[in-house]
Amino acid sequence: MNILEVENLGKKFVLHLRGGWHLPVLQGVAFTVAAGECVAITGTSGSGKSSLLRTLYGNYRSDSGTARLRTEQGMVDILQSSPQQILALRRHVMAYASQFLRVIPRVSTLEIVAQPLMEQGLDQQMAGERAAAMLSALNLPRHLHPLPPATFSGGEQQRVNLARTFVGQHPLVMLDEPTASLDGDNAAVVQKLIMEAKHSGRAVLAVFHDPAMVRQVADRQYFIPSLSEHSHENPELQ
Amino acid sequence: MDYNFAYLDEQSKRAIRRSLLKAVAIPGHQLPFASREMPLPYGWGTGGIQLTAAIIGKNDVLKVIDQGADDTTNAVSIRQFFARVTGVATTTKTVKASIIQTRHRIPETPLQEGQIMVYQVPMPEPLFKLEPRRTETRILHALGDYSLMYLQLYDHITRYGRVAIGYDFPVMVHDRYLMSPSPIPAFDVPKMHMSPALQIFGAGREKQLYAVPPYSRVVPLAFDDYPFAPLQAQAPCAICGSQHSYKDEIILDDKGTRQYICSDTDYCEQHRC
Amino acid sequence: MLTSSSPAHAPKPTTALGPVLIAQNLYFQFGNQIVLRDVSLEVFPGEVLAIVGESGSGKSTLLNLLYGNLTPSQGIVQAISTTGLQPLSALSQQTLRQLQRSRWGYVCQNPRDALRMTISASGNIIERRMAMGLRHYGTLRQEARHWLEKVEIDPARLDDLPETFSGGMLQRLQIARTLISQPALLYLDEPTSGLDVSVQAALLDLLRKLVSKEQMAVLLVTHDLAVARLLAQRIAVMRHGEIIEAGLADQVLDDPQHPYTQLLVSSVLPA
Amino acid sequence: MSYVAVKGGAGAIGAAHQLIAETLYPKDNASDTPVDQIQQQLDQHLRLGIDRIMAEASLYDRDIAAQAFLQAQGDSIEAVFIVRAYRATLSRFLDAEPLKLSDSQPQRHVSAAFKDVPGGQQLGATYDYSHRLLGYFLHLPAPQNAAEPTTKPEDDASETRHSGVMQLLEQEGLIETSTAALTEENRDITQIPPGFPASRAQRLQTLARADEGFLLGMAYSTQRGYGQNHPFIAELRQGSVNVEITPPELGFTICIGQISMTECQMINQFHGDTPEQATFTRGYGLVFGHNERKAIAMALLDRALRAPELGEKVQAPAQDEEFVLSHCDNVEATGFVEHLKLPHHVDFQSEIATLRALRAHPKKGRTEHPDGL
Repeated sequence: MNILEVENLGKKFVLHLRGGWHLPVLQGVAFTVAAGECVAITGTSGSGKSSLLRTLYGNYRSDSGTARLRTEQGMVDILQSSPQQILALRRHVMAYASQFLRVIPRVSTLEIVAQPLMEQGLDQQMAGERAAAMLSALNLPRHLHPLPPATFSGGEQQRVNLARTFVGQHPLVMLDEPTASLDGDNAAVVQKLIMEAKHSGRAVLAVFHDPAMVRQVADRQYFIPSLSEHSHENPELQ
Repeated sequence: MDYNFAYLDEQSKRAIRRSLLKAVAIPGHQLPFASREMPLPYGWGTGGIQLTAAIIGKNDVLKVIDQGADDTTNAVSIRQFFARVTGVATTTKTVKASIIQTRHRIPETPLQEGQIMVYQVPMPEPLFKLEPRRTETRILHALGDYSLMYLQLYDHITRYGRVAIGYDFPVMVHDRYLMSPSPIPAFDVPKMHMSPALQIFGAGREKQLYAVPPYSRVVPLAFDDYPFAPLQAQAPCAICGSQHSYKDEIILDDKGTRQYICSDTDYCEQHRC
Repeated sequence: MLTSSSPAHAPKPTTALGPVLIAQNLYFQFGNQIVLRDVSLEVFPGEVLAIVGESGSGKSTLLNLLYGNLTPSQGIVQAISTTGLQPLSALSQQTLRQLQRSRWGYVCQNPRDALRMTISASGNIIERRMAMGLRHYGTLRQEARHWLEKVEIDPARLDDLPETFSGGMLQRLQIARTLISQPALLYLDEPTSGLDVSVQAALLDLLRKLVSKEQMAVLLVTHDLAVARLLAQRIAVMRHGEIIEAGLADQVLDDPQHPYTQLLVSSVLPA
Repeated sequence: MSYVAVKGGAGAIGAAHQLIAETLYPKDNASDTPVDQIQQQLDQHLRLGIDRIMAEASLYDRDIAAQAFLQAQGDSIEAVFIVRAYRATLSRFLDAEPLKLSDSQPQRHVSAAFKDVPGGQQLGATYDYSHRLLGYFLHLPAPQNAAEPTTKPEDDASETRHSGVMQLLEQEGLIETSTAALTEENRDITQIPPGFPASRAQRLQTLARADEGFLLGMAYSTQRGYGQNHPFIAELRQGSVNVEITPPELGFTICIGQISMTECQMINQFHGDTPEQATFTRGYGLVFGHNERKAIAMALLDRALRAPELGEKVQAPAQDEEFVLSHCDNVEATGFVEHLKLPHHVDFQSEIATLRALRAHPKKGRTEHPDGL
């Protein structure tokens, strides 16, 4: 059963501040991710791996193609969804961890991680307990939970980010270089989290900077096709 | 000079009666009326006088009080005016009067069906100290938004421990309109509630009138845990000994010796043994 | 915990709730000048919609139209009132005012314009509750104290006059005074722009918490993209009286499409 | 000694009135002049005072005004009050036709905006250029040519009527066209009370009978920055004008007399969003009798009060219609201010009782309340 079906996805930037320069990023992207499966996205540097995740999460707009996501109401095309629908998908169906945690000033770590659960309707206490457990599993000691993560190290921040992404048990989890700033022990925890997600029937789509990670957790790889020279020269014909 | 019965011409009186009918139909709601210049100054009861002039007939018996008394200067002046321009009988006895024009008091003797109380009103707008603009207060009345007044009561309790309004205590009429009872002491306000008499209010300078029909609910504003609690002098009347009337405080000598006597002179006379 | 195989929590039907406010094809003209041109938007329960733009872009006029203070020259504003979705133009002044004073809230840039400066802080807070019919002094005091705490003001200041408060505290007081009626729709007009940066951050955090807790729909007008990013789920960008771009807040800020939005985003100093 | 509460008002009132009567009409050293002659002399010698009473009482009757002036011992507000009370008893028969002021024979006609105007500048009787020296007019040099009158000779009466300065500006499109149509609702503010916002017709009626001193002060404030005003007098005209009525049973217009009026047409600052739309704006003043000060003040205030209509921000007291119109009437004002002389002992007693109660139980609310404040 496919959780995500992407077809012919294309994305370009038009940089108006640079005289309307067209910068294609993705073209003809097509793959699927099934339940219980981890698909690793690979490609050369600058091939648009991060942009692909962002587009699927609704953070970037796309220019063509479809990306159908399985929901309780059936398959929903993310690329055609309204902002309200995307927010609902983010609440219940898809989670995403960027490479860097975007912190909200003054908000405690525990609150940040509990927030997705509360948005799903859990009460504050239940959400707090689950968030604390998730943080502890990612080796963030309890005395850090009440502190805002702004002052944390890069690795600690990344683990807060991952805790927030995994805690909501979303059917689709998207990870952008989740272990880039983690040491070996913590990378192993992430590996474990991914395996557990797979076992519980959830789908994982990830960009890994570490080829070993791909071998250990990914069931398949999807290599992003390179952009044709043609499209570089005349993006309007796409 | 020859004046029409009750001074005003018939057309003017009819216009006031028409406004009064409307006022009776909307208890507590202020209505504008074409207030005429009267031969008494604005602020001295021209509203009450015009209302009395509009409703008085040859068979009426008129009582006029000011501060509860029939013989204070302004009461005398107004009574003389009506005696001159109508020739109707006047009285000082509350029970005998069919129309009682008053400034600042309600008689102690309970009013009866068929009697009409005419109140002289200086400021008909109960919110004017909190919001001087009539354009704005009119909207607040239309919306029934009286939180401004409640805010004042709240502030009083917080500051003083009680609602510190001694006279002109704001009342709700028929659960709809906030109304000024005119500057009667808070002590008198309960007499308005479910009164068998018709109560009409005239403000000549402000060109507004309003009414409380017989047997209407007139409820002073209060909080559930700070109920309406009017004050009165503890001492009995030095003349008639009444414990239950509203008293004037009289300074007797240079040392400041005080004596309390009934403000309602008619009531005091009735109670003397 | 990690091995929890419990199914994903049942999605709450938040998206099924209709909008609390709909504006369709609004135009507003002042004299010969068209201040707003063909503006349409919807606001849903539980979301913050930020209207961003530079001063003079028409965003404040738009907010006034959506609040019913101004009437559009063309177009229609509909809002959920006690009788369901209704055009504002069809509401009596009385109904509109009741809507504004109970189901809606409006926090303006300068708290002095909204507060009663001669009435105690607690009196300011509980005014709406009295307007709603609460007549118990003790309960009013408790609610005033509760909301003072909620907006992080020392309850010892309960009976102080607003005049003695700092700018940030005044804004908190205005927020408490507004939110006490638990409005379904909140209008925020540049709520933090008169404040120091550090005070601003604390206030934004407070607003974010209150708004997400109460499931309010919020219309936020701001010229500050950082404020919009922090509070809003959706952003509409205004320029010359038109909405030139609208979408998910992070999408509009991270992948702006319109040349003007790109300029606006690129001119923000990095945090 | 001990005080006695004052009762028995009837006697005191009677005595008080007797005191005034004795001052007004002393019986012992009775002057030879009968009362009606004094009144005539008043009208003759204190013309402007009579004019003012008629204007503020809004009743044009020189005899009644003089009678009131005398009865009031020269207190003009008291006199206005007496005339107003008399006015309230008068029946209205008919509305006069609109006064044709531009057709009037001006005794004075001044424009500050143009050096010369249709109809010519006519100085007339004015204190404007007199030296304010006691006895000044007693010692005027004789006119150089006694045969030539000091006022400009009247032009040929059959000459076609002059168009006013305002009409000329209107023809050029430089000034807004005049508005202010009368409706049944705003016909007479003394019969139908105006509410707020008032129509311009209601405003002008209220200002025309307003206290001169109040108008003067408010108008002055607009010139000092409280409410923008950049005025020029287009025409200030004082003269007699025919009062005409059209009785329905006759079906044609007849003249029933002449009254003296002062009119001020004021030009004010531009208004309008575009250069094509920009025009001067109007302010208007019209007063019974000869009273240029009030006519000018009224025109300034009329313009200031048009702020909302012209899209200006209401910031100054003079622009605030409710403030100006609610407080400009001297009969209303004097009544309410002076009513403080009336006994208030009942309400004062309740104030005393309240204050005593407060002081006896300080801050009960804070200390005793369950929330511990």
